Amino acid sequence: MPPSLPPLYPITLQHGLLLGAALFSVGLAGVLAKRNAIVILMAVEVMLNGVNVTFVAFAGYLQPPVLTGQVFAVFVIAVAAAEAAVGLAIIIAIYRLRQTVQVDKADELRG
Amino acid sequence: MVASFGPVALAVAIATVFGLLPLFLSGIIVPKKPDSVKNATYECGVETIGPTYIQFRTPYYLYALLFVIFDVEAVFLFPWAVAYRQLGLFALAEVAIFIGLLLVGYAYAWRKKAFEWT
Amino acid sequence: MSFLSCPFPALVCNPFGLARDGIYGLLAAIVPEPLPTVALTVLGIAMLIAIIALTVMSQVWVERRAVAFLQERLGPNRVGPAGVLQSVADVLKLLLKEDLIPFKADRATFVVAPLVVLVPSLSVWSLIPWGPGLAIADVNVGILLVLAIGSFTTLGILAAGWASANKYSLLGGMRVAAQLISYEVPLVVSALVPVLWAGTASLQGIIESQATVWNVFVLPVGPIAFLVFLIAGIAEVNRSPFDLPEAESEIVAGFHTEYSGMRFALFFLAEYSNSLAIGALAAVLFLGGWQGPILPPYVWLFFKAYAVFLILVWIRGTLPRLRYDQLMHFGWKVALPISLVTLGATAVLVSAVQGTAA
Amino acid sequence: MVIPMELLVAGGFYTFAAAAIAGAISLIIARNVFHSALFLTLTLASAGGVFVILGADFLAAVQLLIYVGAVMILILFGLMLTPQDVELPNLSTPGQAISGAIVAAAIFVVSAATLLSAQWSGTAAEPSDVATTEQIGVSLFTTFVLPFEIASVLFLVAMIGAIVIARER
Repeated sequence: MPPSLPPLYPITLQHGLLLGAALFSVGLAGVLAKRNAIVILMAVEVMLNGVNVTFVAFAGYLQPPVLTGQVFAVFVIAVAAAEAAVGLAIIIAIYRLRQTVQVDKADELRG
Repeated sequence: MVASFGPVALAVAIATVFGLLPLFLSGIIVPKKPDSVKNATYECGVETIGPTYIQFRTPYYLYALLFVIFDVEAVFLFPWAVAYRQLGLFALAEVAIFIGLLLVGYAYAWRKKAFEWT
Repeated sequence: MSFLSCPFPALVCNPFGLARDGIYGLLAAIVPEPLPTVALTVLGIAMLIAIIALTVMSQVWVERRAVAFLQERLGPNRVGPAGVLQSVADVLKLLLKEDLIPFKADRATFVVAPLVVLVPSLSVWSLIPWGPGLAIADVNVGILLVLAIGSFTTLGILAAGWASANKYSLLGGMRVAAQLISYEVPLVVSALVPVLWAGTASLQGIIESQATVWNVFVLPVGPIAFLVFLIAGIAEVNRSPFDLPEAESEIVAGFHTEYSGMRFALFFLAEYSNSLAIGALAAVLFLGGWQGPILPPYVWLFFKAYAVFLILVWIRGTLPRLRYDQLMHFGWKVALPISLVTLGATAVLVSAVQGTAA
Repeated sequence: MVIPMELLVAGGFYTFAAAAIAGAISLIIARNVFHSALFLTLTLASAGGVFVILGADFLAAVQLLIYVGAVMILILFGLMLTPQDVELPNLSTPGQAISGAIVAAAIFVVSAATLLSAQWSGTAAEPSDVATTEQIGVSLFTTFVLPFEIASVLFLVAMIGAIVIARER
């Protein structure tokens, strides 16, 4: 069956999944195109949000309703918080050594 | 869901309008006479010395880091608190382990003087 | 429900509910759903915001007079009888004052930041229940959403400090942010105590769970949780003795040094609205919300919220400002452990008193 | 004319979805790192709005509380601690930026085509509309006990690790 856009409303599962895919792709573009490590971290957060939207969409439309997707999303958010904490700590440590957070200048990790 | 959350979104929209309205109103009536002295950065009347965006010290980051971890922990406790009566003492033990592990990190942060402002 | 004990005619006890039903009936006859509901919600929110704005003007006057009384000064007493019109004069003055944006400032962020602080401080009021079935929004994760909306304030303040391109503003913004996050954990954890006791996160549910005993009187955990909540709440709204971020003796006026005119007024409005909201939240979580004898429910809630605000004023007039290291020390090493222990004790208490599944 | 409830729901969804994507794209385009962070806030908050429409009330509040209230603060603090690069242009070389955009666009096209052409059996026409907090609590402490406890170990490791890495020696 050829792909066809869902009708404008009501909001269906496909709408949620499309949004998730779009956020994931935009975040990916950010990860690939930026060189400031903190902005790359932000773009990763956008990607994780795309994944979360997908999880939540599946949880919302599943019949009979199961909330596993939402529980997963809670874990994703929690792990993302821990990831941001450690990631920024590493970035700050690199900055202290190199006075820069541009990834293409900080690729030599020999102290 | 939308029926109960919708009013909150409406409130955000109306509060934004309420904030913009006086700005717009005063934008019409207030005098606009900018000059280089008046619109200079105010630091006790002395011109700014050096770059404004100074580097902050690491203790600020350590507070933010500990806050994020404890905030996530508190958020995990909300579903537990709501469902506690269904879950019973087994869940209390699970939460005790959960918080206990975090308290190990808390004790470590305390010992490493992450809470000290020096 | 104690609402039923209101001995006056329904017009006094529940005017907002009656007006709502009346207007809804009128609109529903003319236009189809969901238009009447939407129109009514918009009307309710606009009225609520107007009431809050007027209350803030009264708060400013009350605070200045009360602190002056505590410190044996006169306070504002020139504009109107006993200075009651002082706030009106202040608003007019701010409305007419030139709105400066420093040349070095980041214009877009500078302009947006006051709104990021103001909008959440007004929006949280849509979740506060004023009586049985009388809230703009009754959300089943109410308390969580209130705290979530409140957390935008930190961002707005940090953005204001950064956009001003002023070292004092930046430092003030960072100090506020560090202070707010340090006290947010005790605040959230002590707010969990009523949630655990009620078994729901809905604000109405929490109020209804206090029909017989207010949470603050649930011994031994109630008073401790209330005290931690109140202290963390004072720190969250940057009031003395936790007003380090704008300690004029140290860093000029903190994050809003560069703000003038109406933009400054928005920060000011947000600060007082937040102070009252902390009072309303304390009332909902610990002081029985809108419940009380004889008087109508909305009067009770307003009275309790204002009473808590007066306690904040009293504290401000009495205590000296803390040092920054003392402030952080207290938040992390005292308030946080106490709130966690209180929560654990509450869980045991709930099992013992109300019984659990296993 | 009758305005059905679904139209309001759809309007909300499209508003939040457009805001989320616009924020994400602006995050990449913005020259100033601080502006990027503010655009990220817009994306995260709008995603919270989408969660509400998709029937995840608890998760929407968590999204605002943890992402906007905590992770964003952490990121801004990170920016304040690395001030030299705030105003520097941080887009990669044109070649790398364009190829990155092409890769991302290709991934979007492929995944969109897949999810649009797939037959999603066993799904409802409308998102569920029930309170989720209690159910999440029950499944978190029965089915997902092990991940829950492992999460606390992860937090412990993250906390200790980040303190060790970030502390000035």
